[in-house]
Amino acid sequence: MTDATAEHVPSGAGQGSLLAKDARTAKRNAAETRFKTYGLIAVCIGIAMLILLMTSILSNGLSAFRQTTIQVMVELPEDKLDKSGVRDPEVMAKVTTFGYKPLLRDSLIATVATAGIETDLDPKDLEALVSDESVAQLRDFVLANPEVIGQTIPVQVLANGRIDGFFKGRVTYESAALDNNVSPEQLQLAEALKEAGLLRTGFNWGFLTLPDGSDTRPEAAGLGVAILGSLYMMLIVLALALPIGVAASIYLEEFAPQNRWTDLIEVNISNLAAVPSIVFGILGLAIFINFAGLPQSAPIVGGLVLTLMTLPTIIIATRAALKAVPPSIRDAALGLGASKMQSVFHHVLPLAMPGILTGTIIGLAQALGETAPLLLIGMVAFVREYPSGPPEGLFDPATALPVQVFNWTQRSDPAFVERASGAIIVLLVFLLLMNLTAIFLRRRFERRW
Amino acid sequence: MNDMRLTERAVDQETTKITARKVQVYYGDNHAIKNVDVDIADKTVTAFIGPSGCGKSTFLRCINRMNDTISTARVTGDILIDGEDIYDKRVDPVQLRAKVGMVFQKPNPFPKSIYDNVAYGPRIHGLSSNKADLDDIVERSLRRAALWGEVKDRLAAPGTGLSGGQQQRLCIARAVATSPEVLLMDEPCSALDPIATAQVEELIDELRQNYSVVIVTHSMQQAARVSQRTAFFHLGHLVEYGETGKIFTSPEDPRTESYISGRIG
Amino acid sequence: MNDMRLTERAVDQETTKITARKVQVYYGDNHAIKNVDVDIADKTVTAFIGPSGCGKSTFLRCINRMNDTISTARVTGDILIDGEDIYDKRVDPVQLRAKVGMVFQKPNPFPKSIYDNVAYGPRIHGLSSNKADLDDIVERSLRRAALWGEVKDRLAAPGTGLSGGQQQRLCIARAVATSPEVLLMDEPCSALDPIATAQVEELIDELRQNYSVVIVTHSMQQAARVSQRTAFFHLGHLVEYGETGKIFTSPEDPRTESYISGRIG
Amino acid sequence: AARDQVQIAGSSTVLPYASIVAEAFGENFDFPTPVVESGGSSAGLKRFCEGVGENTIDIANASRKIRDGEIEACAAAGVTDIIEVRIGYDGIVFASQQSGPAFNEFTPSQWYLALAAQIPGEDGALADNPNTNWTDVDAALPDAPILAFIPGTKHGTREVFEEKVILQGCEDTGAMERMMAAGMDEDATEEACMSIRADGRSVDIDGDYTETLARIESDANGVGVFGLSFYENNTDKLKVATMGGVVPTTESIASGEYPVSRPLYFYIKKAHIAAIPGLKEFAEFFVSDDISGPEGPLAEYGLVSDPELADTQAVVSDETTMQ
Amino acid sequence: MTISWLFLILLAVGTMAFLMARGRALASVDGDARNLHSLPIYYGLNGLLTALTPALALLAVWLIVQPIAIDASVKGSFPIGALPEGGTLDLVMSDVRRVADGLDAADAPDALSVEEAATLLGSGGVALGTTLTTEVLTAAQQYRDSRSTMNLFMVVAVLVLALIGGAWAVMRTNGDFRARNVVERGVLVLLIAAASIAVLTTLGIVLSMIFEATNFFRQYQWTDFFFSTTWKPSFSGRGGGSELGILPLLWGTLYISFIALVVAVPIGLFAAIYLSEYAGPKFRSLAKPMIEILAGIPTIVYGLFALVTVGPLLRDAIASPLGLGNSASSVMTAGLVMGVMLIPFVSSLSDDIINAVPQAMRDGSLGLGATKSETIRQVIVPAALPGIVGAVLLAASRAIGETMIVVLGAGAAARLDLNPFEAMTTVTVKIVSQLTGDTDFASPETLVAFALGLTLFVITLGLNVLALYIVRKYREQYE
Ligand SMILES: Nc1ncnc2c1ncn2[C@@H]1O[C@H](COP(=O)(O)OP(=O)(O)OP(=O)(O)O)[C@@H](O)[C@H]1O
Ligand SMILES: Nc1ncnc2c1ncn2[C@@H]1O[C@H](COP(=O)(O)OP(=O)(O)OP(=O)(O)O)[C@@H](O)[C@H]1O
Ligand SMILES: [Mg+2]
Ligand SMILES: [Mg+2]
Ligand SMILES: O=P([O-])([O-])[O-]
Repeated sequence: MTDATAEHVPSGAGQGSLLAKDARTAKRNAAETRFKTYGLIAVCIGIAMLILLMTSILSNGLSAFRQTTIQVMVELPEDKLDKSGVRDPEVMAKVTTFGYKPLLRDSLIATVATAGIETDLDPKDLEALVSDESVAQLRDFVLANPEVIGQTIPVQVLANGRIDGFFKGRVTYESAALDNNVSPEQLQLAEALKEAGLLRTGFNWGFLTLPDGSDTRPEAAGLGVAILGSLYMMLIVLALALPIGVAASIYLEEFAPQNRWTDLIEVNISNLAAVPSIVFGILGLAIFINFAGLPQSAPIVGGLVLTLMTLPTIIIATRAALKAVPPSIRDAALGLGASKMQSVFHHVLPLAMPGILTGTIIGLAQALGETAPLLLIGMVAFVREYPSGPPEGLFDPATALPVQVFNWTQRSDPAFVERASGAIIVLLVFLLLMNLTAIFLRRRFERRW
Repeated sequence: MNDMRLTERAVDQETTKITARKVQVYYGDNHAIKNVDVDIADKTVTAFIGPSGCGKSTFLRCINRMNDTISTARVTGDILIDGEDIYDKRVDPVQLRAKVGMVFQKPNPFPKSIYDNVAYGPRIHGLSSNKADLDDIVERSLRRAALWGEVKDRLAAPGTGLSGGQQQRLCIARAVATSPEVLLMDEPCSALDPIATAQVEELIDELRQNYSVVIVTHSMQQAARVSQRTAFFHLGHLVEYGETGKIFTSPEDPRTESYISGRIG
Repeated sequence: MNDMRLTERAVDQETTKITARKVQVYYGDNHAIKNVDVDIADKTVTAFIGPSGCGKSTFLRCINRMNDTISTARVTGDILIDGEDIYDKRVDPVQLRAKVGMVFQKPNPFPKSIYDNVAYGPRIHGLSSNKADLDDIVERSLRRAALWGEVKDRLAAPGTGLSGGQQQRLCIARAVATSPEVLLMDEPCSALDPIATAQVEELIDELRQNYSVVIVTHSMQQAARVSQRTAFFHLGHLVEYGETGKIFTSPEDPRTESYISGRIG
Repeated sequence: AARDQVQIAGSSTVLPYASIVAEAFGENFDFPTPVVESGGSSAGLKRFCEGVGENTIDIANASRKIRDGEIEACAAAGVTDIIEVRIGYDGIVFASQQSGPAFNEFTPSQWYLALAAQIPGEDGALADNPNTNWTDVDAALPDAPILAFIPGTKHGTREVFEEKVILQGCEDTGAMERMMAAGMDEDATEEACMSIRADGRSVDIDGDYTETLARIESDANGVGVFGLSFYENNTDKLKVATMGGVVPTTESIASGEYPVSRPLYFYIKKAHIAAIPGLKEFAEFFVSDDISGPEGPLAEYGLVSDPELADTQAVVSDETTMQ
Repeated sequence: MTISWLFLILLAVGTMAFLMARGRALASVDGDARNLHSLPIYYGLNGLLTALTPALALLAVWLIVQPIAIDASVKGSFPIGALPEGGTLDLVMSDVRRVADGLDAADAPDALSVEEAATLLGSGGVALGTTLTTEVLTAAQQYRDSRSTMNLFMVVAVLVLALIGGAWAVMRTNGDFRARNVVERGVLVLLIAAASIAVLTTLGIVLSMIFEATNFFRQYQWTDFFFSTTWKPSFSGRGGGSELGILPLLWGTLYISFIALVVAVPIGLFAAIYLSEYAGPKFRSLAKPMIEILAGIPTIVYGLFALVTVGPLLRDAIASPLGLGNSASSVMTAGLVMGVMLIPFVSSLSDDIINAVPQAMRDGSLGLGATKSETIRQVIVPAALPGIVGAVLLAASRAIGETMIVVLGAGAAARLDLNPFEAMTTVTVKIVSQLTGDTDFASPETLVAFALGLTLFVITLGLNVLALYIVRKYREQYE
């Protein structure tokens, strides 16, 4: 192709036919394909890992959203529950759950007999079919409706965790044979109850609304308090960390004089990200509880601690995004007589928005899933009272979703494993809902120039 | 330095708008502007000419302190506008830049709509009281920059999706929309065809009625057509400055002479 | 369309390098290039002229498929180089672009040193076997782009710290360093002073000995000086195409006529 | 506003019992359900000793007795009147995978020989523990490599394990005697006895029993150390071994027959009783026969009920502080 | 409630100041905004800020100081003799406060007798620690009195300040007033305040650790801490004998973080490149958030995944056959799993930064005949370097600070070993376990956590300085 007459004809880059690839092009193309494939593989690894983890979470946890209940005809004799007969709530409250226990047991025996089911289980084993929670349920119901005393009423009570597990496949006849807490006979009875229509498995609203239950009542443990606690904390984190983080980054990136001081601050902030999260708990305990006198176990303190923990992430992401905006954009605005503040807020910040939102997404994800710092400020706890509405509720004791996961994975009853996985699902849904706005906004702000 | 100092005797009947004294600019170690003294008159067009890399843009950016944004740049000497030292501590560069508008050498539209690009200046300076007013300013500015016809149907399209010359005119429209007292234009017609160039030159001439315009150009013809004064820069020195006619017909410095005579443009 | 099709008879003694047939380009709904047919000869300089926004850059970018990078751009029709359809599936745009180099309208130096900017192409194409070789290529390219003198002492300084015209020449140097067969230059002299312009024009003339050069320019004089063929674009149409002399002296289309006669440049 | 719920922190071993009681307390009283935190005995006592006042905890749970140093620190912060309440005992058991090798009987000596870092020879000179298989330790044991999952040093259980099993084994095998005979002083001997090998045959678990269980499930040869109540809840997955021939049950532990157990406590700030509603009621409820007695829910869950519960009840109702 | 009301009134005053200042500015130039120095909104904002900032600051200070002051005064007049046995004044105050709150329900709270008050509180569901005494009731009433007087003062003071501020701003307003500069200075102060929070946090962390760390070094030889290669804490209950060398922990930290980054950085970076440069917008907008979920999965899930799945897999498939050990928990397990968690830290942030590199850079390179991958490697990634390094640092930081995955994946054994299939542990894990562990809290075994934290802090500081230096050195700033 090349003309030999020319004085200098370098062996140019792209000579020869376009359709025939020379060796070098073929090599470069191969490199290109390889590079692109690496990228695709990387994305696929990410997604595959996600799918793998999600599958294991879902397969373990979806069953937490179903719950087995037993319908018992409960006889409520007046002589046991209100001897005086005046229905004075204070007097009636004197009968504790321990007083209700025999009632429920007798009613259960009667119910089984009425349904025509033969069983040679002794009363104690029979009673173990239902949750310990049911007596409390029953007592609350009676105290709220004193008129039912003396009647026999149908009550829907929670089945014991192992019976529940049997209908979810977690407990089998084989495992029950080895298990001190449930016997194959009990399982047989449960099956019979199911056939009789007295036992059914339905959607588990209680999982989302009930407070935590103690170690003996996995079937009654719910996420109500934890969801509220996490919600409160995330509101605080979002309301504080995002504006403070963005403001700090703007100052450091756009306004601060570039000197050793700002270098120090910059290094410091990246370093804060490497501080183990439990250290933020130490700090929170010292500042917010011991010094400022805020209450223990309260979402306000948790929120503040998580804010401090999230700040570095948001600042690092925001600064990187601000740095990436080309200076020519700033020049254009300044040249029109915009102040620095205006050029930043009108032009630079919108262009940096995708990065800021990514930082927020990742920061919030981290804050939502963090337990260690909450350990020291009293939020890794067993809390059964719901916090009240904001703002007062921010000062009431509460837990958080990751705390619930953490606590439940440590309990001995295997039924809590299922609950913990269910809590993780709730946490992820929570995270997804929280991030949806950010993801949507990020798509809107993304543009190339 | 043996530069010619023509400035002193050049200004008599006009008032001086911008005065520069002993201006030096360094980019790190690179001494880009060397000891420049110049007086730019009000209501005139001043052209800066000189070979590429001689410091025209640098000097232009000194006049509205855009060099402040380059961390390596360091400016010494005095520049006065209407007798006020613009490098004085009390001077707000923002106010200065509102007064001294600029069209950059490389078109840099905002990644926003064409309308918003032009409306941005009037908005931040509060030049319009309502939407109709603003529409009016935008249309007038685009018309003055000879762009209206091409973009009137796509005002909402992004300014970055325009052709090179269109972007350049958009930046001109954006700058005139704020009605600055001094307009610095760094090669405003470099990407324009002759007709558009003529229209922009017309605009410059019109602006001269009220404002002072400084224009950097490589086209000697253009300098001759639009400017009353011409300054010739060479390797950071202001070699010669005076009436445009005089500079082009009888330059005093041999360097000017040789630059002019190499005319090709 | 009633465009003149001068192309057919224009080419006889020379071999055709680039053939375009029924090329249409759309940016979303915006029909930017309308049914353009053109044959560009080998070892000639072809100038594209036309008012700003008429589609010169767009068409130029079609020739090395740079439009592929604009997500809204859509190209139809055929463009053949050496008889091969460059939009063919089997064609690798990378190989194409190595063969068809480009200097963009807005100088876009990499944020790297001046040396690395120029060495970038030779490096990726493996044009040098050792450091000395590469140094040689860099120096020769910078010399050809008339930039060597200004930057020889600061080769390690970032290319983005150059003046506008210097950046433009850097981009020219960068493009010639890879010795493409076809060189597309989008207003390569827009930011250059007359002397530098003359040097670049000399370069173009020299390149013509071996390669084919397509240059977009707004300066009719420049087109007349450097090109053998000229194509006049208007509103996306190729209005007239032929020998440069002919186009400038006796244009056939009234639009060409009026564009030429409005000569001001 | 003033705090109106009882605030408890401390031992993770006591946590399940405390939360069972808190739950029942909330159900049966008008007081709000107490908040129970875990985090470990020491962390709980540290919080406990931070001072008196509303933003400090009322009760600290502990799986060991409060130490003198801690009492001093408490006093320094103004926490002087402390009521100590012993709620019962925790048994520590040795269990392995249901389908794994037949680890059914252990003695302290076997554990000492299996896990000690160094074992003295006949002359009393220490040498690295050569045993790698349980049969090296005792031919009667199953043929399986030694792999023990024991509590990490952050757990109170570890201390009990070291003192009641390893040290005991050291004594039983006569290793202690030999070391003393070779001229080591008492402290050094104990130290040498209880130093656990670090070559991977003994794995420290810093997490909880659930982690031990998970590790055993993924390794059939593993033997783990568990709390009794944890084992009771997972009898379908674990099989327990006897220690010195005694089967661990609440009864055998209560009678003192089964050697590896420890008392569990909680500590109350007396000063808070007047200020925190429900604090005393909670404490009384906790030690009541209904709850902590041998038939109560705590015993059902695995707590070894205290034979001297009546004394404890008196301590609580009289608010008797420690001396 | 008063606070919320006060807040609303303040907001109203602020709005008024806004409108009046803006109106006055416009009036001063006869309604022609063009003659103003700044945009009208800046005059308004100046009014708003001048009215609200001092008032809100006062309110905040007042709200902090008032309870302390009232407590002190009520305490001062509480008869010491009336203290319950063993109680302290502080604790009685909580009863007083509870009673004071409960009395809200009464019609004439000041005239109640002890019995009436007790019934009222009982029916109102206010739980008391002890039975109500006259002293407590009197104190509660006194408490209520001073509280309401103080509240009144507060409302008046805050409102007056707001009005003065607003009025001053309005008075000051005229066409030449540099409202924008003033407002921007105000905003700048806010920005600086935000930046100082980050700095103060650092300060707080260092301070909260340095005190206890000093205590530690008083009880334990620093040379042993820094140079000993054994980590073997024992129980302080048994007295001494602990060996607390940081080296094995540091080694574990670096080793595990290194493996995690070896996994996360290439995968994350390639994913970012693929998403920003190759993937279509649809795929990208789906895949990016999906990968981000990986950052939100609680670490305990990763830990269990490592423990139950990855650990045994690595042991059976690699370690055992190669004779590299039989441990299911290993540095490799923890590192791999942690790497997965860190992928989104690298990928998402880098993706945004890469996306922000101007198209002209890509065009310049592609136009020279570079392939996309050459463009990416040689032009785009260097231009995006500061952001990418930031993302990697963030990932590294997370790796260093992570506990759960290490505990479950790598075990708790402190060991200096090169074999990646052996169990090891990290500084962070030991900080957590020593801090929450069952050792005496004044003993070196617990205090070592603070020394570990401080050392880790200094080391990561060093790494960050290094990173900053690298970025400075290789940064390529586009225009
Ligand atoms: N990225 C883009 N998106 C949308 N429209 C575009 C884009 N680039 C160019 N256009 C439009 O296409 C038309 C042709 O543009 P082109 O850049 O080819 O003009 P040109 O002839 O090079 O003009 P100039 O001389 O001003 O550079 C113009 O109307 C322009 O606004
Ligand atoms: N940001 C910068 N950093 C370092 N040096 C610079 C920078 N900008 C310009 N220079 C150098 O300063 C000198 C003057 O540059 P300037 O941009 O003022 O030239 P100019 O006269 O505008 O040239 P042109 O006509 O090519 O635009 C040149 O040598 C240039 O390389
Ligand atoms: Mg310039
Ligand atoms: Mg163009
Ligand atoms: O939590 P502990 O019971 O191990 O102290």
